[in-house]
Amino acid sequence: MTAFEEDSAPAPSEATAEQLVLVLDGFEGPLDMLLALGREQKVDLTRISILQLADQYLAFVAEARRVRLELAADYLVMAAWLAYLKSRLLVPEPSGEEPSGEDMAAALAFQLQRLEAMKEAAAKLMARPRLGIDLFARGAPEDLDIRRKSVFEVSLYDLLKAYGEHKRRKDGSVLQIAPVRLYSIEDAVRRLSELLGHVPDWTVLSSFLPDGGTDTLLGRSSLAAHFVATLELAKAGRVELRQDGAFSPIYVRRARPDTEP
Amino acid sequence: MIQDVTDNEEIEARIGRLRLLEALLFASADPLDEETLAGRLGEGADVPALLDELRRHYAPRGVNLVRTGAGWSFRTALDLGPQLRAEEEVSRKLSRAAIETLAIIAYHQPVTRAEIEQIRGVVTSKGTLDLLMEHGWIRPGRRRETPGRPLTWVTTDHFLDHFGLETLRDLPSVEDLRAAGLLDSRPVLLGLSGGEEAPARPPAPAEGPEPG
Amino acid sequence: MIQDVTDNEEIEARIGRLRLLEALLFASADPLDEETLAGRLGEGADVPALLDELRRHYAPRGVNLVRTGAGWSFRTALDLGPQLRAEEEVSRKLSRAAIETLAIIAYHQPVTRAEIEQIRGVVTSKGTLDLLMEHGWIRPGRRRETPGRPLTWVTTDHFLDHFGLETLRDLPSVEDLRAAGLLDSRPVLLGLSGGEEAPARPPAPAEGPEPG
Repeated sequence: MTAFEEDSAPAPSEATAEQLVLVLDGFEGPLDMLLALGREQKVDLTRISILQLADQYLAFVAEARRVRLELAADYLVMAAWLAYLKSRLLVPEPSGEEPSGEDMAAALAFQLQRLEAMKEAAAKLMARPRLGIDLFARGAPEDLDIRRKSVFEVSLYDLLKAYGEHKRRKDGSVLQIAPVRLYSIEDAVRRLSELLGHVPDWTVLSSFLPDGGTDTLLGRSSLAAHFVATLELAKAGRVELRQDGAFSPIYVRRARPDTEP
Repeated sequence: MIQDVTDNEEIEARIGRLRLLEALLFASADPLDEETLAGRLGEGADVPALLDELRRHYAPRGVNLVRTGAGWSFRTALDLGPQLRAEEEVSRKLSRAAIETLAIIAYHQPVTRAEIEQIRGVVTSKGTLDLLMEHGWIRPGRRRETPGRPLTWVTTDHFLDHFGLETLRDLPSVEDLRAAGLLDSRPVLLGLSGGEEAPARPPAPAEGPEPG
Repeated sequence: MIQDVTDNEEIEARIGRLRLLEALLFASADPLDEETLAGRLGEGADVPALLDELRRHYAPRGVNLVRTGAGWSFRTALDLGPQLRAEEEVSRKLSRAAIETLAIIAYHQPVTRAEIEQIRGVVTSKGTLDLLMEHGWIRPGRRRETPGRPLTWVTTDHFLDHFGLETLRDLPSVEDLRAAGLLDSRPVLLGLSGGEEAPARPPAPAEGPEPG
């Protein structure tokens, strides 16, 4: 029945991507969106063009970026994966242990088929005559306890719910936020101001740090606090900073009157 | 019985109304009065006649259509009462305290009464454990080898049976409960742990600033 | 229908059992299995034959005797649904996520949460499993004997009752799906969910460089 679709779906157009951005809320994640895109190709999912699908999806992400739409991380992960898949499909396969581009495409196609199958199954399931909607049970059951399984009506759900509620109550009541010891910027400014009085020339910033190293939370916070403190002091014109390159040590010295901005 | 029928169409309409009446009375939680029924059956329905036909149809059966003060409803036949209620034991709702106690025993077993009270933060009323034991959900376990040698409580096979569990290991863990939404997770303070995960880094220069 | 009757006494006994069976099924809102019914009807009752007779008697009426995997129960006739629904409260509409999750559990059971997430390609939001469990449609099954011993989820008898299914084999298209290999819940190459059992991802370029 798809034989008539001579010209298969057009190349990813901006219109499609725009539409997708508009209805983004309607999707249950990136796989769901890929499935919707796949259906647009109007072919059986087993014969779908994964390459074309990847292009459509990447166009959507580009469009979302253009309109500065914040995409959830899993949409971006999918985009990255599809870009990778595309490159694997387009360039000759390197011989290695990695799955081939075709394998990856087939795996994606399978996932789409499986998801579509479940969506169709869900629709069929919900279309069945349902108790309380299409047919009804006795409205006033008589308390005869015919099953005799238990005198008490307690379901596993009740039991688990009770434990969950208990747990939540208990966790809530003992929640204590441990005091966090962090080095404050104010302390760092004070400390640096004092120490700088003793330092004549360029000195590496890390040498100003208090003992204890930077491998503890306090240590790391003191590193951060001291760095921010030097920026504060530099802004106030009290120190000068120097760094010879990215990630190289930062040097600090007292501001000279003649170099003040 | 069906005297005023003139043609097949009318018979069909009457049967349709009888079926709807039957279903309405069956599905309703409360007795229905004739006015309500007339509203549901629509124009042209002779409700008293239909009710009478239905009542007579059910009269010899195990279920009867009866009229009470409030209206009409199906009830099981009076004469079957003794057979239906042969093992009558009205089902009761278990109290919240009992469910919670049972849950704690299930998750923390073997557990002593004092421990249950400590976990729940309230005194366990005398009847609660008795009730759970009477019902066959819990039984005494081994005594704890601590001062006073208190009795511990454990769940029974009947407990597993009742709740459709094969083994105790199939009880969802706290993590499972949280994932299923049965436990709202409280806010987690991230990044405040110690330095274990700090990347290896050359130690900070040890030499202090040379005083000038 | 009543071929093996030899005398009046036997006819009476049979009618008595039919009435009791009718009353038992009528009294209960939940399905009753044949074992329970046999226990109540006593020795010598051919429960399947009695059920069949009752089912045929009710077939043209407004209330039918139906069989699901959960057992036998009286339900209003399907064709009357629209007329009855008018007054019923509109049932809470289920989210797409909940419906899909239910279908996946029904078709893939026993299935872990990570597998559900694999199939849907998204994390299961909190409350979805909770909601399905609250409806009484799913329950925890056995733990999977794989690393981490994850909990599995399965459907309940009430699920069968609600959707009018005799067995899980009667799920729509289940055999076709199985034949097509689409009921394979194993993770595939593309690991898109955050589930614990997620397979090693292909060398995704999205991964940041290792710190260090």
